[in-house]
Amino acid sequence: MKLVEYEAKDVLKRYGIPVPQGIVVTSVEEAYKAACKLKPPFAVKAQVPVSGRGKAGGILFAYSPDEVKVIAEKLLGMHIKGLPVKSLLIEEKLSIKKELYFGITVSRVDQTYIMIASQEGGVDIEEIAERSPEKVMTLRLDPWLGLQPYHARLAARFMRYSGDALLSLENIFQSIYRAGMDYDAELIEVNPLAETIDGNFVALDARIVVDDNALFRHKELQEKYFELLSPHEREAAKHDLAYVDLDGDLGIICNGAGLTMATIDVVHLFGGRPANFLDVGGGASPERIAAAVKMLLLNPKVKVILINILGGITRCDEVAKGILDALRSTGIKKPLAVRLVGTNEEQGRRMLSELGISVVDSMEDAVRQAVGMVRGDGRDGDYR
Amino acid sequence: MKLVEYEAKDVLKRYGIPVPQGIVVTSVEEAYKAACKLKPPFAVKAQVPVSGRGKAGGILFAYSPDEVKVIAEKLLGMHIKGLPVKSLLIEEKLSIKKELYFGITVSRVDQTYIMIASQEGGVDIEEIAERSPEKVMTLRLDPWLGLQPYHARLAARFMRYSGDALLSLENIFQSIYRAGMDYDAELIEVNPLAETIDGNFVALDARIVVDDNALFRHKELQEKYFELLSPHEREAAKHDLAYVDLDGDLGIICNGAGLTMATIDVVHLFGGRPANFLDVGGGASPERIAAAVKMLLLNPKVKVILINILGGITRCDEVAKGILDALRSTGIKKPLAVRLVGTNEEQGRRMLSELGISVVDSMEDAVRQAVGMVRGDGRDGDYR
Amino acid sequence: MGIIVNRDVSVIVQGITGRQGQFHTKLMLEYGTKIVAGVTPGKGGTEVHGVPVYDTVAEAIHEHKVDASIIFVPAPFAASAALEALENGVKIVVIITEHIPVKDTIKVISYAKRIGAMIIGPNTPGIITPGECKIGIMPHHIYEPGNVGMISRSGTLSYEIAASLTRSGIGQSTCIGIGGDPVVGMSFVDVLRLFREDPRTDAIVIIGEVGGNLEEVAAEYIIKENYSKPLVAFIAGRYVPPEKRMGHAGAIVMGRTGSAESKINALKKAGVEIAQKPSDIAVLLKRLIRR
Amino acid sequence: MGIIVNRDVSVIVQGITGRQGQFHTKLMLEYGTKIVAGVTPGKGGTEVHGVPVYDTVAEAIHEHKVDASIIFVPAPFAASAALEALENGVKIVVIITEHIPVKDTIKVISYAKRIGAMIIGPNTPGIITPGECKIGIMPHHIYEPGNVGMISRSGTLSYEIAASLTRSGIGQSTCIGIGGDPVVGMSFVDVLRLFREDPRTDAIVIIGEVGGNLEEVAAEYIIKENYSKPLVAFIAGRYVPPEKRMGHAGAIVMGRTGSAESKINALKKAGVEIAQKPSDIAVLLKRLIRR
Repeated sequence: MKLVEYEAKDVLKRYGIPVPQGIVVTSVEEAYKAACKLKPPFAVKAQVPVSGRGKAGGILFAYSPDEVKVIAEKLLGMHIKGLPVKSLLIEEKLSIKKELYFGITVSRVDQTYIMIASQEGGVDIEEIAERSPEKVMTLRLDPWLGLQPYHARLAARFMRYSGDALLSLENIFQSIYRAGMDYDAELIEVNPLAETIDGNFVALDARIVVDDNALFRHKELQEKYFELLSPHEREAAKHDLAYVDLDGDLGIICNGAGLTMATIDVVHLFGGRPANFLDVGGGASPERIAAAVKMLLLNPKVKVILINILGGITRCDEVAKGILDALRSTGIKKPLAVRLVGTNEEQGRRMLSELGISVVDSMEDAVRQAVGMVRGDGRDGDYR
Repeated sequence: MKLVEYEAKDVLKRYGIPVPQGIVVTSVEEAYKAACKLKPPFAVKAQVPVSGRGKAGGILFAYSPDEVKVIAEKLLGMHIKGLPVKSLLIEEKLSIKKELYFGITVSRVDQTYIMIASQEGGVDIEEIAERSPEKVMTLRLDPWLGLQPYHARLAARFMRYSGDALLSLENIFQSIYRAGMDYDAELIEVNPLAETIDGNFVALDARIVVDDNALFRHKELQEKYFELLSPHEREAAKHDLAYVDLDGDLGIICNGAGLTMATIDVVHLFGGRPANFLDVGGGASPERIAAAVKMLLLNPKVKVILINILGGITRCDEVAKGILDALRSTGIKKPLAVRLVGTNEEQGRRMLSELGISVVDSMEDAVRQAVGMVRGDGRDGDYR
Repeated sequence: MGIIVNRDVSVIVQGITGRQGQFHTKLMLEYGTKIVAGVTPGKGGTEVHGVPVYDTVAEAIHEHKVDASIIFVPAPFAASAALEALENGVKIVVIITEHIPVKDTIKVISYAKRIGAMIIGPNTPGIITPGECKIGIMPHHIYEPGNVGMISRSGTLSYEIAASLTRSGIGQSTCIGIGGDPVVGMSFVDVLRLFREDPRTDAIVIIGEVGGNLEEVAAEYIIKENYSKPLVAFIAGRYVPPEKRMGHAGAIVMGRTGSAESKINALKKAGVEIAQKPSDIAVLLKRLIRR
Repeated sequence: MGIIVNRDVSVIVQGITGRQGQFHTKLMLEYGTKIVAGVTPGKGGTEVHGVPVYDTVAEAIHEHKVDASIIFVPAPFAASAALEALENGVKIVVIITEHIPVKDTIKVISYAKRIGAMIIGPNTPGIITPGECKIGIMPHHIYEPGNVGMISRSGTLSYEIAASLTRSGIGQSTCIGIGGDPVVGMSFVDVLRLFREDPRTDAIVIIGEVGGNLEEVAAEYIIKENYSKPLVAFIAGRYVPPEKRMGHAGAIVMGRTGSAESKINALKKAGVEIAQKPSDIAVLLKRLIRR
């Protein structure tokens, strides 16, 4: 779960990390009033949880409350990477001497958290690391030791600070780490971490990505999590389904993320356009299957539904029951291409064939059939 | 720092561990009123931070508020192991099926925390361990892993519980551990941990000994710490001196705990009776030395002062300065036997001899001299 | 034979009394896996399909020789269950549980490395040496003993491919799911190393997916070590959008890293044959093994 | 020679810019100890008595070969300083600092054991091999090279006894303060084991005190291992009251455990000669070595 900027900064503030004076607003009038309370110049920043906001025109500067008003008018209602801008952060713009980067993230290869520090900030760390690898240091952290003060000092030294600045940075880095761990963050980064012309360090922007699997330890975030989802994703999450909107017309239901992705790939190979990613997960109950099928039946974008279930934990009879329940309860009929093998396979096939739904053995046969159904010309899809 | 029972129980409550209903009181009237609010029968318990309170008559039972009043009258003002009883805990006395023991403590030999669980509780764990070692289990804890749920379950199994009782105990043990770690406890023990006749587990008594060295992390306890000290100890603590009252008449000032103890031992061997343990610690400043000497000059019990300083970090000139300052500022004169060797030795000796205070080289000479001074017959102490 | 597990491995099931635990204990027993005990706190003294249940791993270990554990414990408690197995000397721990917070997983893996134990998963279907031993939840009827090793990040996709191999007459030495989470105990490299030394494995199938760079690291390893056995790979997720989590916590393309192209290119460079779709794998393998 | 430290050991001083750090760096340099660098966060780039100061141990290690560290860092930060030395590969860490919370000490010692490093202290005067190397704060003029090893829990008492040995013409191979805290990195047994193998040590003095049972454990070890070198012990605190902390966090008699009698009896049983007062030790040693 990605926190937006002002949420991330609220977390940092709670850990004593300096951030610019700022006010969150959701309307043009509020924006004007906020600017009146702050010292110019101002930064007006769209609050959407995506990276590359700045490049997409989501961060603008103003020198008067009136100018803030104009900018707010422009930003509110804008879409950035498909997400509507519903709130803005109006901040005092500081005079900056230097921009740095500091972050803690999970490293898959190292199987632990790593500290990332950069002598340069303000742009994506991947970009800096590619362009000037010598400006970026990473350090593996022993998860039982955590980020010790001396690790923080190493980062500050790498950034070429000494004396009191070193000790200030040590404190800030330790606080960032502590915030990250307390919030179960997969990623917490302050970028840019700015050194102001008067020698203070301030978090100008921050990202926190909370581990979705750890949300049960953060009840306050759990609610927000649902608010952030698209209507389809929210409906799916209610039923424990993993769902992602895609832009095609062929609805896809599979069990297992890898199989779902592979199915999407094969649909593409055979000339189809998937409408979604929908993984019912392991050991899905008839209710969960029914919810999945219902979602796609009710989605007008979806012309045909391809169901590709390979039973491991999932039982085929339960899958069949779920499909039948969804068809009955919605009363909607769409062409179905079903592939169903695994535990209690025969039983599942029998239940479906009683309703005239034929079941095939192979994933590729099902995909070919489904793509043909979308095309509606009586021919199956072709491998391209 | 030892918490008294009600303080320890307050901690347990904060961690969700069940304790009996109870009220702390400091007067007979309060005791009566408290009893009226609780259900009989009652336990009336003297709040002093010593073990063996029960045997010393500090815990009595009552069946009516009137009886509580009588008992409170008796207990308040009583002394237990030298400590005055200033407050009482009035508790509902529960019907008990079984008494158990659970504790976490520092093991010097294992160099880590250990979990101690016993199938029997209510008396000192050392006593149980000696009498019936098979009833007591200990388990070394990896300090980085801490007490995991499965360690707690092992203890519950050892106590012969299973099913829901096992899971209840798991929770309680984990909470005890967490409380102990959060409070930097050298020892946290619930004894007895009672199983009531209705199958619940309740902490009937609890001890928490907080690591004095960690008090800087527990500001709220730091104040209480000073309240618990005797007037002499408080005065000493103000000046960073380690002080313990003893019952003789020969005042002792040394640097280093081991040397102080050894000096006390040698004083005994030569027939003297030490009035105190007073360790000025390493690298004592003239101020600290002066405070130490002043304390003993002002203590009417002390007839003679023996100063045994072996300079390592401590500098002899600074020691001499401290002694002279104390003599000047109090204007009190008591016979002094001084042994002073180490860093800046000559300088220190010179400063003292200018005031007619002779300094000897050997610890045993100083002790002999001091013991002779107390006796006042012109002869030195004898080795017995 | 095969790697890691064989017919002599004694297994405990942690979380044996849950729905999944019971169901798969039955299936593993039917497959011939030596399940000697189960563990569920609070259920000690009961039995599941004839397997005695204990409250703690320590008690199970006291009564039985134990080589491996399979964990079905719910996510909030799974990491501690794994530590319990590890601290009690179990050297192979298969964590089926999904949705374990990565912070917990990281601690478990770090501890396992310290004491020299092996973690498979989390979020894995487990491991199977067909015909000998299954410590996992895979539908075992689709596997046949043979000479091809398989390493996969995803569960059902690996079943899909195993089934297609078996249908094509290609049996498997050992199939291992390393797990779909961002951080897992064994990497492709760890398993490739074991397969290299396994006399019964003649070729290896790598089933990767978008997210992370374990596949790229595997490619580097293959080049550096001049890996001697033929390899075929399939990478799922070529057509998924970036910055979206695809079910698996591990399957997410972030910025430049984690894309299917990057993985496919790296593996190609290392001489690994790339399958376009799952059914191609058997075709490619036949060609390679015949050579 | 002697144990643990000799003239070739390169040392860093953590907390070198503090009052104690500066003072003792000077004394150690005068004694001939090879102090190659100091570390104080925020003071990097300065010098103390000609010794370069760094902000981090990593930087010091980068510039110098380092075998040991001596720590003068204040108690709240001392444990982390020790971890810094350990994580950077320093294998001998002498922690002078007193009043470190025991919870912190325990973690440091556990980590040191895991990576095979040695912690001396905390709350120790350090270690000296007279005439060669001193990593500590003891007044070194009282020591003379010789053939008696010394292990002590307390600082000044060990100076008292060292001085009395030197006055009696008995030199020392190595004198080590294991520290006055309840939990310390090296035990009497750990040091006895090293002295047994040291050809330059012919007899050993054990200076114990009330509190804990390290002395009793040492006695058991002496019996079990049939310890071959003569031993003399002095135990301080025979006349201190129970349940009162005697300055040292470690010196406290709790219930039945930790009393001087218990220790003296155990050591006597193990054949260790017991000195009644510090000055007796030299007398007893002369008798034993002459034999």
